[in-house]
Amino acid sequence: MNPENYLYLSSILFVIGAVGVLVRRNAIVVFMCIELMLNASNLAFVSFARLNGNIDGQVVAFFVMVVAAAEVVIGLAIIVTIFRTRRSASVDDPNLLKL
Amino acid sequence: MNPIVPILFLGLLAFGFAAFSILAGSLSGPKRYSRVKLDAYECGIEPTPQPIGGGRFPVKYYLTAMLFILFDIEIVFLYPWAVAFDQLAIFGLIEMLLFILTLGVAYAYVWRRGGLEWD
Amino acid sequence: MIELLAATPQTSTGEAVAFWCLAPIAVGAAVMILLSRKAVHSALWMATTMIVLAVLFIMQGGIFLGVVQVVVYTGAVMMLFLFVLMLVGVDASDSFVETLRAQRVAGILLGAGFGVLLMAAVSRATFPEAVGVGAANDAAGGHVEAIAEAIFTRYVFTFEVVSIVLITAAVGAMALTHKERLTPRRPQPEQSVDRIRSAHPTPHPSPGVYAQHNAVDTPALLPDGTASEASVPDELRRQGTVRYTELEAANRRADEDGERE
Amino acid sequence: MRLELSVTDALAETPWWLSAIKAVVIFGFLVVSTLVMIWAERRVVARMQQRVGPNRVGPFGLLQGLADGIKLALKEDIIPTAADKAIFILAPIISATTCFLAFAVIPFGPVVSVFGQETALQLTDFSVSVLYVLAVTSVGVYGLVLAGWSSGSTYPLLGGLRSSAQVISYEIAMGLSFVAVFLYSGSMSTSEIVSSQDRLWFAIILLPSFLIYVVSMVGETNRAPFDLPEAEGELVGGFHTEYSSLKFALFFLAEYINMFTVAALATTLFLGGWQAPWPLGGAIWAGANDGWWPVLWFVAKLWIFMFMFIWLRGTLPRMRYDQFMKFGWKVLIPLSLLWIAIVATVRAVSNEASIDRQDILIWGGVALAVLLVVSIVWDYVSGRELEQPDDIDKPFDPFGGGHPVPPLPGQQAVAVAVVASPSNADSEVLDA
Repeated sequence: MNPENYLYLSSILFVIGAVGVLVRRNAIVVFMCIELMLNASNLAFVSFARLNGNIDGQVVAFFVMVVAAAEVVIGLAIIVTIFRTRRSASVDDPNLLKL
Repeated sequence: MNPIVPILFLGLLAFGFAAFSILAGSLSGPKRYSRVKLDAYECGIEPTPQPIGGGRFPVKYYLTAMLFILFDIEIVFLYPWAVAFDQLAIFGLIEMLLFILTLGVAYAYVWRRGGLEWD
Repeated sequence: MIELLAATPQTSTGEAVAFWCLAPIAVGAAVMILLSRKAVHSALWMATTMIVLAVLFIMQGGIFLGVVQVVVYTGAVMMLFLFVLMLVGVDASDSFVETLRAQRVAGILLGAGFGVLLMAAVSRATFPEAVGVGAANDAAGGHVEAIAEAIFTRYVFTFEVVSIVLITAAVGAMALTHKERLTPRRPQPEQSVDRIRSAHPTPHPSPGVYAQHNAVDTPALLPDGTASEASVPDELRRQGTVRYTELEAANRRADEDGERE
Repeated sequence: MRLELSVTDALAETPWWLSAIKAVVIFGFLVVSTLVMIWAERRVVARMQQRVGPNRVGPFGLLQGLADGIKLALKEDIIPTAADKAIFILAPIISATTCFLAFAVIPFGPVVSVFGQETALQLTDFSVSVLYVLAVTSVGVYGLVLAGWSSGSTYPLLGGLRSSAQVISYEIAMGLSFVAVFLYSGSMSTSEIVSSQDRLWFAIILLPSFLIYVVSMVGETNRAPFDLPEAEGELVGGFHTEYSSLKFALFFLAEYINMFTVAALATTLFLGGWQAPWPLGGAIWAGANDGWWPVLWFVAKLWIFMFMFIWLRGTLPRMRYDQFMKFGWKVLIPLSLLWIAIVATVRAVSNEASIDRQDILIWGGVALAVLLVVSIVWDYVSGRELEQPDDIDKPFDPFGGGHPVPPLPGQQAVAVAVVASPSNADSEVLDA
């Protein structure tokens, strides 16, 4: 089996995440699709680390994971604030947050 | 790859046991339907139909989960540092103390603002 | 060209079998994230994709990264998603009115085109012989030591910046969601003294006395048939979800019309 | 005759069928231990309350666990209408599967020859096995949250959220208490941690880490003083209110096996895993750490922790939710971070300037003594008197605040004239 298949798998997952962001309306599900895209890029990093034989790929994937976790914290805080003020977590209402 | 395979054996065994017992549970045992029995259990009185969470949003769970992520990341950084401590020596020590201190600032801020209080 | 073909790197058959089992599961779970109606279902499909990806990392030699993916991502980030979903978005189902005309079809087409472009690029690129991470590991004396040595010597600056990113995440989350307490928090002994001193130390009359139901939101009826206010928790009264009898509801509407004139 | 193969090589050479047998043996060991634990807990708690406990089913009531299992199997399996059927069934499966997985990396004994094949008494081991256990427990929390949510009504939802918030809070303290162990053992694989403890157990040199771990162990499994979310008085049954028949039995099983997992982790990381206790291993009996004996030491230590769980449940009252969450966040975490910093600095200094441990301990002791003396002098100098209850000097008023109250210690009971007319009884008596 050619190790490049991992790269094809990661690009398919990335595309599914991108389509999810475009199609879904619930803000939390859109946010999950962004996480899926980040995971797909992590898979690509690890595959490159294996192809080139040095460990930096895995370390970068490690940092991507950490920063994505911090990003989820803030993203969900914003969604929670929108829900508390507007009672709906749909994607069309964030413009109501503007004062 | 092969240290992972034995875990698969135990996992399949446990999953099989759990799935079998759920199947057995639903087959064995009486089947007497009654509408009241299928209502939610609220200490014996009739359940009050309420929106889940009653509209009020207890934000304390979100803050706890958020802090859990923060400290989980700190743990995941501490483990490789602790394992390779002897190679990293003093430079690694100062680095990690700085990391713990900076995260201590975040922890102190949340503590001071009352994010840790449960009422 | 021949040199390229001859040198296509091959991996062990065990890994090939595992890959061809796991890849369809990952893609299937990812598609199910998009298709599932309830948000908590798509969160669970997301957790399955992450665990399958963790196994793929482990197969590629990244044991530490695979386990960290399960601990940090599936264990903590997805837990935060589930907490917020359970308290917020469970019933916020999708509204089917599309603000943009034919947004769904356009989104899918755009995604498919981008995918074809991406995979063409991957197939055109030539990759070195898959050496695997073993050499780098042994140089530093073990897998975890190699990652530690990389993080704490070559990526020192990134490591310190990560702690600052985490501070901003904590401060941001606190600023957005934390509500200061308006009234001072009264400790337990003080509350019990106030309750004894209040005119009503005993609990409220239980709902449903003489009423048809004994649910919490059904007020007890006084001997003259009117509902007794004290028997319903004031939170329900504030929400207005108290189930009055028809007679009682009619009287209340009559009183309100009376007040309005 | 210590076999010369190291654990990792022995494990690498183990044929697949031997691993399968090991997995079945571990599964059987856990299920049987759960049945014995159910019986032991009810008997010991009964003995603590001066009663007998189950002794009808089988000799000394030993089959009580089995009887409970069969009873639960024969009960009707109810799925409430408001429940989300798919996840309602999935939650117990997640809980019951993940609790077994953590035992894959726990070492029961050294390298031993089984059926003529040399293998370690351990299912598997890799370089990040303790982090793997942490990963499995954090996936196990899904079972709690999903059970709470999928039951439909708000009581189980809040019960599930509360117990999972508690589990994740104590998981941090548990994770931080491992760091000092990795610092000393230099690796995360359980077999190396056990072999690095052959001279000195980590519970002795890293006592604060051990104490923090023991406390977070109880908090992590929702047991004893920290079991408010499942308390009868609170949210009825917490997240498993709506479960019946064997699904409830699976949650029951998962809770007990989680207790075994955290206890096994404590023995492996802090009490020297399968190694014989100090006098036995080295001096008196050379063969104590070879062959099959170590399994006996391991199970003995495991059951010491199990008795501790039972003892806590038998004696301590239940803490309020905000009290033990405050304890988890504001006491355990800063303490363990501080302890990690101290251990790291001491080790780095002793590695660098080659001062051996004696001097550091002496200097540490002197510093503590000075601190103690200063605090005593400070108390004496500032002359803080005992707080006096403020209303001790007021005259005794039997109807304090409109409710008859006995006199406080140190107050005299004033003889009160019996008042005839009830109407102005309060005002008259107050003036007297």
